[in-house]
Amino acid sequence: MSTMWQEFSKGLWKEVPPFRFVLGLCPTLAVTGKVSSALGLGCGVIFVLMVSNTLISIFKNQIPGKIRVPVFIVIIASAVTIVELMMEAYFYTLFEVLGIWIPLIVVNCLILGRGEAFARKNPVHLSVADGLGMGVGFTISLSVLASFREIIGSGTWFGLSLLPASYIGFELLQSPPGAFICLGLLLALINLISSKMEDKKQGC
Amino acid sequence: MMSILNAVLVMALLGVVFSLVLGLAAKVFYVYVDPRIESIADMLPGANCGGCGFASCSSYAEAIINEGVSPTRCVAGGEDVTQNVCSLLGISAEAGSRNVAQIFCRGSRNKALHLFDYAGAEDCIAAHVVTGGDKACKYGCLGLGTCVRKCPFGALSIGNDGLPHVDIDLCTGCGNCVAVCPRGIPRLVATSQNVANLCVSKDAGKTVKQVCQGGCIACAVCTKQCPEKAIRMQEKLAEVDPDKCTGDYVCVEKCPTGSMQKLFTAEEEEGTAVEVASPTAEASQTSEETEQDTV
Amino acid sequence: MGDYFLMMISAIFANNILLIRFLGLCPYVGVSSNVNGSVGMSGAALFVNVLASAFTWLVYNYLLVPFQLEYLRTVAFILVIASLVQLVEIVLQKTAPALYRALGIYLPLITTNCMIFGTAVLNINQENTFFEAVLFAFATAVGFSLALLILAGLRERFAIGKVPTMLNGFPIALISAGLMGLCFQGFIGLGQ
Amino acid sequence: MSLKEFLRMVLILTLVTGIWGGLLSLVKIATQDQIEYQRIKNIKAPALEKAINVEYTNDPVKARKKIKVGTDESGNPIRRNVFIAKRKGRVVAVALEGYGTGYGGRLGVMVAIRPEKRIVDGIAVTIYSETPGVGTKAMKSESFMGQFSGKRISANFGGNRIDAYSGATYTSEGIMEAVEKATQIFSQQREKIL
Repeated sequence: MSTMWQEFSKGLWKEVPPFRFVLGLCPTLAVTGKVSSALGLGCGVIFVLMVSNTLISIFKNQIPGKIRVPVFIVIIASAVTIVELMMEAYFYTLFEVLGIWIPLIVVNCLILGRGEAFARKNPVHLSVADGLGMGVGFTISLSVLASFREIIGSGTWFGLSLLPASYIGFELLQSPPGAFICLGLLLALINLISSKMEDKKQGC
Repeated sequence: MMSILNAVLVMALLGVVFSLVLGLAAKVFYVYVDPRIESIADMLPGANCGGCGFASCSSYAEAIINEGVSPTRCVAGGEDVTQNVCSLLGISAEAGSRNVAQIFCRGSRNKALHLFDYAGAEDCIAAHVVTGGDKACKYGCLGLGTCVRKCPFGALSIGNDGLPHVDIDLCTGCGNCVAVCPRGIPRLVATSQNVANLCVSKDAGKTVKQVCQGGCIACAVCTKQCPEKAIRMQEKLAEVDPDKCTGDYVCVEKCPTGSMQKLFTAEEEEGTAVEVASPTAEASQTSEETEQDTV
Repeated sequence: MGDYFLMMISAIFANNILLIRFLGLCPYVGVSSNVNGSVGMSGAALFVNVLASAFTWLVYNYLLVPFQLEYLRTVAFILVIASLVQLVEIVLQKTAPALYRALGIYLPLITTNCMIFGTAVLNINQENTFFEAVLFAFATAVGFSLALLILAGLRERFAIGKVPTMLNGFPIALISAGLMGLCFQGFIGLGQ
Repeated sequence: MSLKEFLRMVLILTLVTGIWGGLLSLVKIATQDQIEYQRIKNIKAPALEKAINVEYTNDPVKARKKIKVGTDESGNPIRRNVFIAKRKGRVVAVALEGYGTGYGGRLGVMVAIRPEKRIVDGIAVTIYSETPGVGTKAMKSESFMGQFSGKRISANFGGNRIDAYSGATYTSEGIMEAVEKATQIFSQQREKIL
């Protein structure tokens, strides 16, 4: 149980994607204009990551090495299609907002990366924990970035106005180039915090 | 029902077609790859860290087989991997001599003539391109440590004399420093080699004498004194043929500037032993600090 | 003719696949640390992008649409792309060893390059004809190479300059990409 | 690679793709009604709300019917959605789309009809490619669009007096054409719709 917890929790800070591992950047930048869409895509990624990690881990010994990548990718693509159909049926507005980014979950390097690096070599229960941890970490990261962009960019959070109406949104952060700059600054902040934390450790 | 069948059939069709095409292509376009390459690639850690000097583990594996590169270069894998690869190749890990980097410049702070205090970017490539460095010698080491930063193994360090020094126990001979240096100061030398002319200046002897006390002035004394005739002059530099050299060190004794040096001996005459930094060095250091403060 | 030209300009600049559409970022950050690597990546991406767009267009319009299986698009496309990349790798190794050595290590990276898949999906969403699809794929890949090469040039400079430690590495690369994106956005008036 | 290994590879990839194809089609079948509902609702609901003026209590998108309105060149039936608004279980209005040709191309108009009175309840434009500021002005004009409400449905619907919106004659005619076509479909298929 404790190892499962370890595998789960490493996705939350120690190896949190996309900040620590710069993996799965494209959606990180594209859907973080609003917190609601970031959260929606994050849930999709959690589901796909769990399904793919579980199945890859179960069938790891049956799949011949030569067609490993095609088989993995078909499994991932199918899970993505399920998400796509479900979202279209039950969360249509979210589906419209996310658009092309739902099928693009399939090429999120994070998912194939976890399959190749973790699920292929570990038992099922650990792979599930790893998938869940990485997925949750990814979702949280996305939401944090989206919160910055939405609050500063348009003064709202989850569509609720947070700042007084006189606040004119800093629109750069809502535009594509602003996404790069915001992520860059956020990564710098994380670097700063990590190095400060290490300084403290040495001081003790 | 029909739609389920359609879906199954179409997807299965795609599966069959692609696996057939891939399978056939693998046969038709079969290229003989030494099976040892694949087994070595499997043994290597697969981290693609670049520590060996190759882009990926598989390209290193290829180089071991095809180009006869030493199998001892993988740092990430450590001893175990080296042992495994060596046993696969049927050679012992210790056998023969290996290549390590050596610094072919003796223009230390107190030997080389400095023209000005350099306070630009801390990078040899930048200094080489922009000002040509602070030394009067335009061939010598710039001493800004680009090779040190490039070394994946921490085998290089800048000594008090302002020159890089190689820790041959840590050096794997990966050649990263050789590739990065804009002046070709580090070179790979076999550990079996006895002596080397540690200067790369192609200037005439008179010029060299003016700009550096440690350089090769092309006096050709060594070529005449060498009993084996293992040294000859090439482009104003004495060059040692390691195959002919027997190691009686006549050249080292006779060299007027000390540019001809014994290699791989404990007493590194000048090297790290210089404790007191020369005034110029201090001046350049302080000027750097003030520059950083104002920026 | 003019329409095709505008489409290319728009795909290369105003709707640059990397900086405005955010597709293909992983290799963008990964291989852009030196110019040589990005030249190799650009070549491989250009080659595979055009091929993959052509193939996925054919599969979609002649296999999925007649059987009303449009919803299997994602699975079919990714299968096509993964197999195609592997096929290109095998064929190149035999027929053009020099090219293989130059592009080889970048090919596996391309399987999960969202640019390739994204271009294929965009072709379907925009209801492009076959010719338009190939042209669009070409222009997209050119835009990708352009952004990649410029950033690689910038990053080679950063390696020399004095960057604050907390910004070193990815943060500075991302911020400069953002500034580049602002410049590319200036071309928006051209594409319309 | 031996033949056995090769066959195994082909078999596994085929099995994987085939099984997933089947599974996905099951998911598709399970969700397709809901997806169709969502799609129609998303596209048509705003126009429906505008077109139906009488009060209703149900969800007209849910209570839709598909009716055959003709055949295309290759003989396949063309079907169209008819949305049915009810109050207390009684049908108060039906809405269906008619198409006409405006200045810029095809025009789609959602026409709501009150079946018991045989009059038009209201109309709303669904698709258009008219000139912004000219043709679109007609669509937004209350006085032009409002004229249709209350007009009787008869074989000769075109005989009703409708004033074209000045400056946007083609758009006005296109909208009139679309409304007329929709009422024709209603008249012909009245039994099937109700």
